Amino acid sequence: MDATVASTLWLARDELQRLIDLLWDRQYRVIGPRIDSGAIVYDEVRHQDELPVGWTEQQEAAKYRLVRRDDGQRFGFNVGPHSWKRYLFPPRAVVGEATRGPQGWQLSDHPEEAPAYAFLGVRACELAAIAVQDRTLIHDQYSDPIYAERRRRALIVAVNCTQAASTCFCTSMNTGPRCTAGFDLALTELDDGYTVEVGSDRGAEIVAALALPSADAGSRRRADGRRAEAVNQIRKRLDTTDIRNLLMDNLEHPRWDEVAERCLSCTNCTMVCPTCFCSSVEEVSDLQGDHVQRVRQWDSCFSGEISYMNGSLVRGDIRSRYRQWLTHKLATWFDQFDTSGCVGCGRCITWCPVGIDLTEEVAAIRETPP
Amino acid sequence: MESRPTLAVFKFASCDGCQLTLLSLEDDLLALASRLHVAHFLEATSRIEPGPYDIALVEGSVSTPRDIERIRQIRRDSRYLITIGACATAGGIQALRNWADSEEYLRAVYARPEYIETLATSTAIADHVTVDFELRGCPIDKRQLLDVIGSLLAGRRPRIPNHEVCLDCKRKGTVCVMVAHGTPCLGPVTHSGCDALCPAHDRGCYGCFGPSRQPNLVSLSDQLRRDGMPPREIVQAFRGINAYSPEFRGEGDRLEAESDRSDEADRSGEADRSGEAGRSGEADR
Amino acid sequence: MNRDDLNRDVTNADDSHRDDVQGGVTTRSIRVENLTRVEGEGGLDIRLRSGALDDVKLNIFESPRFFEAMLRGRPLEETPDITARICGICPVAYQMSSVHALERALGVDAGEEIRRLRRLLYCAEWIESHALHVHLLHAPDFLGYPGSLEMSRDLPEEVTRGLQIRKAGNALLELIGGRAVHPINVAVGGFYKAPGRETLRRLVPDLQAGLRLAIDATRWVAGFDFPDFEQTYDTVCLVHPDEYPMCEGRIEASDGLSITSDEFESVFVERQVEHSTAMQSIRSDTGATYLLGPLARINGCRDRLMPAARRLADEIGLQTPCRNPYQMIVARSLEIVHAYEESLQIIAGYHQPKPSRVEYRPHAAAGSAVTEAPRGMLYHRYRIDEGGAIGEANIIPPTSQNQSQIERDLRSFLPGILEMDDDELAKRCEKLVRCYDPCISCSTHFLKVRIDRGG
Amino acid sequence: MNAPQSAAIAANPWLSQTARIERITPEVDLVKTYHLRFTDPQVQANYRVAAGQFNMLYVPGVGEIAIGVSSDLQATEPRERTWDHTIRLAGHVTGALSEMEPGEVIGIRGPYGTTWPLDEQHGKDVLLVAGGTGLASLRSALYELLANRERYGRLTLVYGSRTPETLLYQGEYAAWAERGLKVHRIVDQATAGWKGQVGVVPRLIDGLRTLDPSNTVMLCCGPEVMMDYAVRSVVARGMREDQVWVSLERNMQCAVGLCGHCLLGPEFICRDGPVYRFDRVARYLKVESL
Ligand SMILES: Cc1cc2nc3c(=O)[nH]c(=O)nc-3n(C[C@H](O)[C@H](O)[C@H](O)COP(=O)(O)OP(=O)(O)OC[C@H]3O[C@@H](n4cnc5c(N)ncnc54)[C@H](O)[C@@H]3O)c2cc1C
Ligand code: SF4
Ligand code: SF4
Ligand code: SF4
Repeated sequence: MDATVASTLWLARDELQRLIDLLWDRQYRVIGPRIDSGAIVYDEVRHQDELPVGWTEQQEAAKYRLVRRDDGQRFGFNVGPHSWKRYLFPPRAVVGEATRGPQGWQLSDHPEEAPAYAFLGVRACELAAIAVQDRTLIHDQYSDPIYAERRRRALIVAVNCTQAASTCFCTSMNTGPRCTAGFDLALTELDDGYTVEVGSDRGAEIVAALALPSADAGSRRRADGRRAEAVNQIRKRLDTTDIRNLLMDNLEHPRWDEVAERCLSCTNCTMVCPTCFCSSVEEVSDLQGDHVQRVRQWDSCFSGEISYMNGSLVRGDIRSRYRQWLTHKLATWFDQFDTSGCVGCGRCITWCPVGIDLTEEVAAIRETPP
Repeated sequence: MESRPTLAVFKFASCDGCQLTLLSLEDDLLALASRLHVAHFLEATSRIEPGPYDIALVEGSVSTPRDIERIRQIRRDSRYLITIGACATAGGIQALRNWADSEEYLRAVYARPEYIETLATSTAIADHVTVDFELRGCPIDKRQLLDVIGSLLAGRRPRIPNHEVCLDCKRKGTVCVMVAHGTPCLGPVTHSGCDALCPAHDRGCYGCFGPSRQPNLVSLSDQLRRDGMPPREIVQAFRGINAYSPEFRGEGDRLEAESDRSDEADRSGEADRSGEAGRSGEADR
Repeated sequence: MNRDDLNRDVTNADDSHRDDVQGGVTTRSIRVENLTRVEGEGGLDIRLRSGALDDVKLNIFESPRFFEAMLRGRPLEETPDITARICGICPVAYQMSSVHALERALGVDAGEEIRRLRRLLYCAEWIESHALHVHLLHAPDFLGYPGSLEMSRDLPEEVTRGLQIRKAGNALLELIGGRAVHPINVAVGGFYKAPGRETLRRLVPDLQAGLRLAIDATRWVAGFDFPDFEQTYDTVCLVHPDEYPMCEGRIEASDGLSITSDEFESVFVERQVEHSTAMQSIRSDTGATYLLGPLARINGCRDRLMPAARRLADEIGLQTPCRNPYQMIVARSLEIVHAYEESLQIIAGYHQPKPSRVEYRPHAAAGSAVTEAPRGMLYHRYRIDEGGAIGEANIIPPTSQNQSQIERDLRSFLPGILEMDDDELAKRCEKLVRCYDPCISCSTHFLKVRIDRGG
Repeated sequence: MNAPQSAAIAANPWLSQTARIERITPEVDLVKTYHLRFTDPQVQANYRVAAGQFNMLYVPGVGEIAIGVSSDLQATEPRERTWDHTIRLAGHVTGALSEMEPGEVIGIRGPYGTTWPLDEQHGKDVLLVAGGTGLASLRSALYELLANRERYGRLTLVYGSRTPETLLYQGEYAAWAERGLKVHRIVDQATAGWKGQVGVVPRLIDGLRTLDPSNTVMLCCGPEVMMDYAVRSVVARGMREDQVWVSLERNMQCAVGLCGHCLLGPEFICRDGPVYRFDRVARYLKVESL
């Protein structure tokens, strides 16, 4: 059939491999969910069997466990410790080079041949996260060139959630669980196959190449049912009413002291968060010092060094760092980028080694105005 | 006289691993040797020159009365004194003796303890003389060592990141062993430098780079306890390679005192309820 | 004389002599500081009375580190991490002896794949440790340089080759162990995470290049000028029917002794001597010293070297049993070649062990093991208590076993060179000691040569 | 196609130009002015900067730092001009710079940030308040005011420093005064020969006799505490916070709003600042460790 944006097609269960093959054939590096070291991470996928077939995860604050499902779903889980940020905004990238010559220093950028990624299995909250990063890293005047180019080339095959983890709160953030925009294709997994929604011309072109039939009404209904299950399972809430002012009016709330007693300032929450974007540049030179690379690495408002100035730290204690993180994420992000910095994926809750839950922190501040 | 800065390497109680790192610079070793004049490095050369030295790298901990004299002399002889490794910066694994009866220790190891002259303690170099820079690790990291030497050669104070192991771990994309496997890990309170090796090998960090800049040890202990680790084992986790660093020492001692108190309470509780049946000994473990 | 004087001596020999006349016998003391280019620091004490050799002692002024005591009460899983810290040059050896002894105690069989991966890791350490000694520490003795950094000015290619040989070994150590010094990947039962097959294969080109360099370097080393100095040795090493000795086998001596590690302590006794904090070993049955290390292994197991190493041994005309300690550098070089070859062989047939470590249930038990550290047989024995903590540990490193042998060599060496001046004499003694690649770090602190010359 | 497009995607914001150190003027102890010229004549000719903006100066292998431009931008044609940076030795990068000689090449990118709002102040009295090296960031503004002297009312500089010896640009004060700027100085610690005031900057402000609160604007640069007290002083004299501009400082890695280092509440100081009308940032400056 002639697929156009917004049409819904059908991909039989084992045809997924054809999609994967086609993407590789078109020189995409296909990245998708795989099991590694006891978690579902994002890595190269060449074969549909490498996906976490029949696995799911149990998540709660400071706890993540893989568990078996009783069916053969490939996408029967939510989000793991990785996010696509790892690929679009790599944790380590060379942003410039300097070489000492007879005329003194020669400076050059280090243009990368941006890889063309095809992301397989992007969730609704992750689509939202990518949209947030578009705003934080691409601007009219200055953009992150690495992000921008990788992003431009990336193809996105989203997957609708059919279940929710106890840490998910996308419904509070209006980011999910349904994939509504920002994808080239969006799948909903059923036992015998996938309904495929087309989100872009690029997506349409791919389904055309695969010659997918359109999805029948029954499959569509079943897909609706599956997606509704995800909505029903979401328990966690973050009350976002006037959240910007709530936080900014409570910068001296005693709750910051309490959370500082527990927070390790270990940076885990910011590393797993799909929207956090702080980075630092490190000079890496050979011993002679004649050749230098400027390496940009992920950094975090929880690292002390980030606020180093004039011999001391502006945010010298854990309290001020946690406050910086939460107020930036949930409040000042609105001032800067006209959006929340949080998409409700819940990663920071699961992967905080001491189980600090931002929704509880906000609720505590809301409950007890000073 | 040569104009290249002079380098001297000294060893105290240690395993040699950190100075070996210098010899393991491989590609950079000869380059380094051309920029520095190696004036004293027993492991590498028989040519031994008297001080003063521009840069002294000191490995090992102070554990005999003679060590104290030696380190003072080295301090007098050296412009920059850089300590390398957990032994030199925190007393090393051998600082475990600081909690033990060293007489008994001697008997455990040596058949004839009377021959051995030893301090009851193993302590960091900085406990005895002023140290210009401490490079952490058991062993130290090659790149960091190069960085330190490079900075000194350029006349700058070395600057080594002092965040937690977690930051490196997540940059690498390693799955958190604590959250995903329930494996106790000191990464959240340990100084960076190893590029988060242990979690990348599916095991918890045992703190060989010592405490990070502002470790929240109490919170980590609480979490480990919540995860089911008995307090006595947490104490031992802190009393490892960097046992005698002030931070790990403090938290280990605090927890130990706490569990001593609760054992005490348990015992008196037990006495009170001596008539009670069926109480399992499990809680004491 | 103050042995603490760190910075005074520019040469290895002390400039001052001391003449004492006591009861008609003249004792002349000459102090030589700093025996160098050995791992760790210690000293050598030579006393001459009325022109004749009176006593030779290898002095090891170690700051004791009490590893056996520290291990008591620690969970047994920590043992390989703790014992590694005994020595930064050969941590894998300590880890290997630890895990083998503990697994024997617990009745754990790690299985074939893990066994091979351990051998691979051990090969990497042999390369690293041997190449360090051959190229950076020992070769300068034969070519007249105070050290390899100085040697590199005249012989840059040879030194670079040595560094390259070592580098591939270090790369292998890092790949399997996580890092070259104090690897973090060795566990009781196996490895925390076993490297993938492809990851290991990526090293093959470097290892092949390393092998070629190691073969060249062995030819070069074999061409050194070796002093004529033949000794009789009772050599001891592990012997395995099919493989070059490493982790398994019986302990066999050249005089026919053959025992298991459980019998070790009844045959090899450790005694502490007054001048040293390290222990010395002799055989209780013969009362004699014995020799460990590369020469012992080559003498005993030359036919189990890998083919290229075996051919190379023939090509360079190595006579075995070899009784010249100066030729230990040749044995060491051949073992580098062997280790490279065996590494390539293991990688070629490698399958990632799954799981990477076998489960075990800690219980009260005891066990011992001997493995072949680069410097020779390394003995560990443990008693585990019910809770899985270490109740008792006994560790006997190769250098302390070789120590008495070194002294014996010196005793037969010295009479021939007493005519030499102190400087030269000290240098000669130091060179002989260096042949053994003594790893004083395993136990020690500060090495210096002191000569007491009578009349 | 989902990806947003932007005209600037291709440009690498990290890429610096090279500039040669033409001259180095030692100012006071630990402070020197580096007169830079781009090595590429085209870049040199096209470069434009306004008073209050800063550049990122890059010493390869050491690091990159934010430094305000302190040139007299009125003086000469851009082609001949040098871009001047007055720098206090503080640590790594500034230390490396202090070891450099004229002729050496460093990296420079910019200009970045907001400017002192001089055009909007025509007809007003302008009070410049500086502490320590902060005067460097006001120097360009000062010369611009003097060049257009007739457009402004009273021009006053209140400048405080640790000691008389560390007062910057001492050789220029006479000329400034001649051109119609009243210069008041104060030092924390007097040394021999100092006849002027001793104390802190706000004290000088309190002592200003001719402050017309309704028609004055204050431009202020110096340590945050000093600025805080300076504002309190003028507010006490009847000025409003929206008559005050301050220049703020934070660690900066990218200078273009991408790295997250310089955040102060909602502000990216590199992009939204460094020069702020005080009322915009007042509430954030009051919060400790924000
Ligand atoms: C907008 C702006 C304008 C400035 N103008 C001037 C000026 O005209 N003259 C002047 O002497 N100084 C100025 N500074 C301060 C100057 O940037 C710092 O003194 C300098 O970064 C110190 O670098 P360092 O490497 O020598 O110090 P280190 O102490 O070694 O600092 C290490 C790194 O931390 C960061 N850092 C440390 N202190 C500061 C700081 N105060 N501000 C920003 N980043 C810092 C830098 O990245 C620096 O490389 C300005 C700062 C800003 C933000
Ligand atoms: S703040 Fe937490 S829940 Fe929100 S997007 Fe980031 S990781 Fe997800
Ligand atoms: S909130 Fe949790 S994850 Fe984030 S820095 Fe604190 S302890 Fe680490
Ligand atoms: S993870 Fe921890 S124990 Fe492991 S190497 Fe790094 S600092 Fe050492």
